[in-house]
Amino acid sequence: MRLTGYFIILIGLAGIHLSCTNRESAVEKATKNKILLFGNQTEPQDLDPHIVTGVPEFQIIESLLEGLTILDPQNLSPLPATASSWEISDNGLVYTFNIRKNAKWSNGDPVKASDFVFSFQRILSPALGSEYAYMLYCIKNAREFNKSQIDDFSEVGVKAVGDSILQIELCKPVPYFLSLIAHHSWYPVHPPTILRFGSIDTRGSKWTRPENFVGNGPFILDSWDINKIIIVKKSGTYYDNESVSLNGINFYPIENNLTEERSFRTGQLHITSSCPLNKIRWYRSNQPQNLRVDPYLGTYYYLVNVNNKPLDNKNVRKALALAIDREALTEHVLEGGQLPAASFTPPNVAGYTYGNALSFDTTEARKLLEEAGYDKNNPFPPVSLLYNTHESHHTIAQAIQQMWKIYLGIDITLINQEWKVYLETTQNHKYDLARMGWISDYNDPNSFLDLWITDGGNNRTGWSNLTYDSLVHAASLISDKEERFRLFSEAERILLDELPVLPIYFYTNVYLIHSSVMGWTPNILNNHNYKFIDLE
Amino acid sequence: MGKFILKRIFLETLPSLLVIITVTFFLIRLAPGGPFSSEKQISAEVLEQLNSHYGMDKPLFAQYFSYLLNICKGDFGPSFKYPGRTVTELISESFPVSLELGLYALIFAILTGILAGVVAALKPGSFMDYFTMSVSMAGICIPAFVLGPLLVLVFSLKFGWVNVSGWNTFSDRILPSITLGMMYVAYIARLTRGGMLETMVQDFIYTARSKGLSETAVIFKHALRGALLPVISFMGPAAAGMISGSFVVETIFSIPGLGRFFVTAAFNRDYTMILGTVIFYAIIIIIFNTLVDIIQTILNPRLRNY
Amino acid sequence: MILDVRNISTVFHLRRADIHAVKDVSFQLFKGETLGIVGESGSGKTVLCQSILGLLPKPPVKTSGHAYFDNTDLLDCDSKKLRQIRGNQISMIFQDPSSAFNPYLRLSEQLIEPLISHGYKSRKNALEKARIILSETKIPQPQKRMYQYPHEFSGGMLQRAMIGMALITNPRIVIADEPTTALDVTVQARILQLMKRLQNQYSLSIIFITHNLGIVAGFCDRVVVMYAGVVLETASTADLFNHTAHPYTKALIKSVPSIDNSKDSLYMIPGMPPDPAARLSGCPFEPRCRYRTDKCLKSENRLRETGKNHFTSCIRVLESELSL
Amino acid sequence: MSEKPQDIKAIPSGNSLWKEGMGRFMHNKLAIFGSVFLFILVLLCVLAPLIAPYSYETQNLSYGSEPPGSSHIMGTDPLGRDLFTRILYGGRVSFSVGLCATAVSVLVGVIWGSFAGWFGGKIDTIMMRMVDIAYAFPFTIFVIILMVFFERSMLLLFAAIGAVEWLTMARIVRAQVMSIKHQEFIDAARGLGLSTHRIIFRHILPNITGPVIIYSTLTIPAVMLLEAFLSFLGLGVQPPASSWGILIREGAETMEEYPWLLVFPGLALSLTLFSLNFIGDALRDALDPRSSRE
Repeated sequence: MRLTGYFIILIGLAGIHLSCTNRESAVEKATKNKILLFGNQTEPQDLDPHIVTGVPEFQIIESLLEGLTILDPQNLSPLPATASSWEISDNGLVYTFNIRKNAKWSNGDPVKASDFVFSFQRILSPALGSEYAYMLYCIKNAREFNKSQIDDFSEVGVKAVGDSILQIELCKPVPYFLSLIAHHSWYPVHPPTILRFGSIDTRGSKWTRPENFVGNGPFILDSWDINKIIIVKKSGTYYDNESVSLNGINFYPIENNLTEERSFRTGQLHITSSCPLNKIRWYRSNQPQNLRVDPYLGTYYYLVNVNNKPLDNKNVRKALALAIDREALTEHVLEGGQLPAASFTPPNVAGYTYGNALSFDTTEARKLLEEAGYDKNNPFPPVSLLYNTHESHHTIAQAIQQMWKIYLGIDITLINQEWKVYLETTQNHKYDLARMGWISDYNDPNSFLDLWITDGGNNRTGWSNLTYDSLVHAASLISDKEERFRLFSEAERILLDELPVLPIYFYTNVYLIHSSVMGWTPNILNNHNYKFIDLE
Repeated sequence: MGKFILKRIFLETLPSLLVIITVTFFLIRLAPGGPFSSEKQISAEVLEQLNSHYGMDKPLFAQYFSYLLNICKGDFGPSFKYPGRTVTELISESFPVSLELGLYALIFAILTGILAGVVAALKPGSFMDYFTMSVSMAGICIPAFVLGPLLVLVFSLKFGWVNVSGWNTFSDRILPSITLGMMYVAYIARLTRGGMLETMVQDFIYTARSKGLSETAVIFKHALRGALLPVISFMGPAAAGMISGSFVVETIFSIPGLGRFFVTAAFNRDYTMILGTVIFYAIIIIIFNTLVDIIQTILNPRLRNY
Repeated sequence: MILDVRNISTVFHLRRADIHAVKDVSFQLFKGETLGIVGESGSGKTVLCQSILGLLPKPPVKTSGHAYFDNTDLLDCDSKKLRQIRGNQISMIFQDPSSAFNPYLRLSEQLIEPLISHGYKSRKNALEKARIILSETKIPQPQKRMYQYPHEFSGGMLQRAMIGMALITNPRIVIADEPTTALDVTVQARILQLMKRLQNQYSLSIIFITHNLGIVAGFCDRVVVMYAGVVLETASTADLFNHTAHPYTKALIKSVPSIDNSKDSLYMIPGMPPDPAARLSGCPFEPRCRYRTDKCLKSENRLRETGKNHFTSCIRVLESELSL
Repeated sequence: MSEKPQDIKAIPSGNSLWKEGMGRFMHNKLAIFGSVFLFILVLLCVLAPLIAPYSYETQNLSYGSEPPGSSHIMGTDPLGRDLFTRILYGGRVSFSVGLCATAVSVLVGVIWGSFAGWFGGKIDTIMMRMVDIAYAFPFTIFVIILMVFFERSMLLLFAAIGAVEWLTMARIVRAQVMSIKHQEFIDAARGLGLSTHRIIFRHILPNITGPVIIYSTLTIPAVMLLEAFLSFLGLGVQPPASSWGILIREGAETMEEYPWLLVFPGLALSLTLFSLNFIGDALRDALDPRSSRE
């Protein structure tokens, strides 16, 4: 028994020793040194703006590099950044940017217009295999170059006139072009650094390592420990250094959202990337000032495979849509402040709002089902709902399964597949209904409506409607806002009448933020340039 | 002994590794969805470029042999998910963390497990027996993904003794190693107790007592050696499992270990990473199993005569 | 007198029943003497000696009575004191050598253990003493064989090592629990001869437990006859054989096969040894005794002297109704 | 021999080890408690459709995550489904998975281990290296592939779990067999000319029941929790059905806000484990010939 006695005394001692080391929380210390502690969800694939696609990568790159324009956190309108000013030709096809004189790279080199030409050529070069190259297809001949139909980059509508003038010629007018180029696919890279570690289109080169990275953003890359931490420090060469109040940012790749929330609660993080569903209710009642529920430019919907019986019948699709109690879902199940989706595009996308097309009407839904010929003696054939393995999809699918069972009396089976298997199944149209979500990259209805044009890359429903295609195509050619929005709403009316997709709710970005963080204004693109952030 | 180890390495380990690599290489190709399939549809040209960059466009057998060749050169290929990093780099940077965590957990599990097993075996059927056994069995029925957060709730959030997550100071090591080790405590305690009960009734225990040895000497010098045989053969794979990291513990405490890659590599269809981690784990398993066999022959001389 | 055992009784409290293995046994052991304890298997002779040394696990076993070993009572001194005596002053030799040694430890390690645990400081000297004791017990190349493992020894060799181990701390008493039963006859003789020589050399007193009367005759000075946990007769070896004072001893002697009387069938004691759980009154041998009368039923089988330090518990002999 | 056949029957058959073992098993209070508790639990789960107060899938969104109260004795989960009912239905899955997968792992592990241990030399090396290979196998990918190529069925679940769990059992059995192989009674059996098969199953296996029983009673809960990981991957149970493993995993997510979602399924699993271990201990004491000397 002596042994266990020693054991207990040992633990007691360790406990006392640890508890008496009282220290101010990490957040208080960091706030004093103006270092932002940022929960960044996962380990970034890479820090090369032309290769990465995810949000965690973008959050870091945004501090290291800066494009021609940045977005105003309040209204997401484009602000001058590396380009101090610009002129647009009358036909809206040619944009001329004046590069800021005092814009410098972190190694002191001045930022030249040719750097941008080099960068656009890099992301468009086929060998790099960039998944976001299509963002630049609005430039003349960019698509052809990227599909290696032409291989001389000089034919692409990008020209550097001297060191400080950059001219971009588009193949069609793009009203939202100035906010489009704030996307990281348009970011410049430092040509000498790229060429030091390989050719212009070498993928996965070592240039993004802390010791090699050269950027033109407000911060420089200080250290990168895999799955542990990424530290950026304030850059000395940034042209607008005075207005940058942060001294540095620590990015923590904490994958488990429960761990992230706990770290926040013990003062180890200023901001988290998300908030676990079940904690929202607690924060809403106990610490409302730390909880943020910002609208987010994205829609959660179910894909419908219009070729499979019985879903090929429009009435059936409509019945299914009307039998979903979206209020109950968002209020009781999700509790994340999400808005029930009565249309496909979220409200107020750059001023465009479609209005409510879908309501919760079970009698109408049952009537439609009967019209489609399904009732007691002709039972509804088996239909499956596919979703990928994730906590909230799991809950939502079961709730909707139950709603369709009670309100329409139909039984659907739920199939839960691992992420990549799920993607493969949807791409090969081997499903009846499938969960899908779309978060827009830029603030324009086009990003939502051009998804469903006939054999569009992301149109996995097999649905095709020529009038819809022509309307969306026409809207993309016109620069006048009212006319474009009229065409878009006409197209969305067709979409919501045919219902190849069943919109469920509009995303919200729910996260936790410490009261000492200033200037983190909410916006639907979740875009927060670190220049405007401060710590009290 | 040396001959035994050399024989084990050349005659047995290399063929096993070859079999593992071959089976895994072709098996992962069966899993649907490739490393590049993502939510946003990729254009055919881009996909084609990516495949050629990673040599995926060559016929499967050609890829297989070039992969084998590269391994002999020590190059395990670039990771698909983290283009800027090679597999060797990812493993070599995250393995030391898992090794350290695994060792702490191993020590914790062995000490607590054997102590609990011995204490329980001393007075079978007494309160002490059931108390130690139920506490050690808690490790089995409270899985890591419950025990971890529970410990955090008590020791970090309530008492504030240690951080919730991270891997910097020594105090960050305590909770994760207890969580990782706790499950094995149950196995070790139960097996030790079983072994002790069987050995304590042997004749040589009476001889030892008749020699005037103190009870603790009888237990730890004589009884324990025989009792630990089943435990040791269990410890081989268990230790290998702990050392190579655990996905659950590392995600709960956000520890930059290797365990995480075993599962995420599979989810990302990061072929080179899967192969890298499988080979790495195979080597660890074979090392530990060899170690266990050696320890068993040391402990049990009767096994030595083959 | 070196060991004085007074009315020891040991009870096993088991789930099914309480088993009285030893019932109120007393005997004395004199310096340099070899005392034989004889009885069929299950007569409690081994339990008796184990109780004296306190080797039986406490909870199920309860021992009462006294065992004075140079004025300390072994039965109620604290375990620390008892441990100093065990292996140092009194050591034991067990019956089956192959299972009495720890199969996982080298012989050398087990030999020097009694020395080390009783405060012998240097390991090197202890190993040297072990080598000497092994050579004395006639084990060839002790220096090499010492470092081998028990399973590499033959039964006889192991028993020699066992004896060596018992004597390494030159104890004053050695309790040998049927040391030769597991060995074949030729080795048996040599082992007994070796024990005799070592006894004289170290002036040991030996308690020799056996069921073989032949060995008793040739080796022991005095004998205690036990049956069903009770001592029936104590006498010097000569008195025991020549004028036996108990029917059971008489029957035992008759059942020893000897070459000279070539009667064809062997004499067998009728009946079965009693069930240890049954509480017996009167003489335990009564059910199987040829000379039993109802008097035997009531006898409280207390040992009383019938000749010069020759004791018996048979009432009929004591009241000289019976002469064997 | 003069005795007529029926006399042989008259002689009372020896108190066979099995009968004596069962006798001792009955005496062990805890083992009785364990087996009675398990029996009740299994009975409850089997009779779930009859006795469950609610259906395991009817949701009541407005009553999400209610604490245990009068209407729902064990509270409700976030979708407003009765937890007590889900534990009963979940028990059916978990018990079948636990018992069958463990049976597979014990069967294969014991046979594999004993043959490897018995033959030694080349055969042992080959068999043990195959075990090493199986250890290193990437289990997650294996499960995903299984899921895609075969229909989603419970058998598949057992196969997946069974294919992983028998490895350590084989190692333990091999070590035990090798240490027992040298004892006299095995040489005696060999002397009688018994076939290897007979020696292993009649003589060796009964003597290594200790670690085997202990390890298998511990495998059952481990297998139940492994099933939760497989269901998470989509291989195991499809919603709205569930199992203890899934309930515990979901309960762990909301440990602070709705503790009862974790406590009740956790309790079910731990009590099952404890009673299994009590039964395992009693069984080992009953079957182990050596301990009958007591």
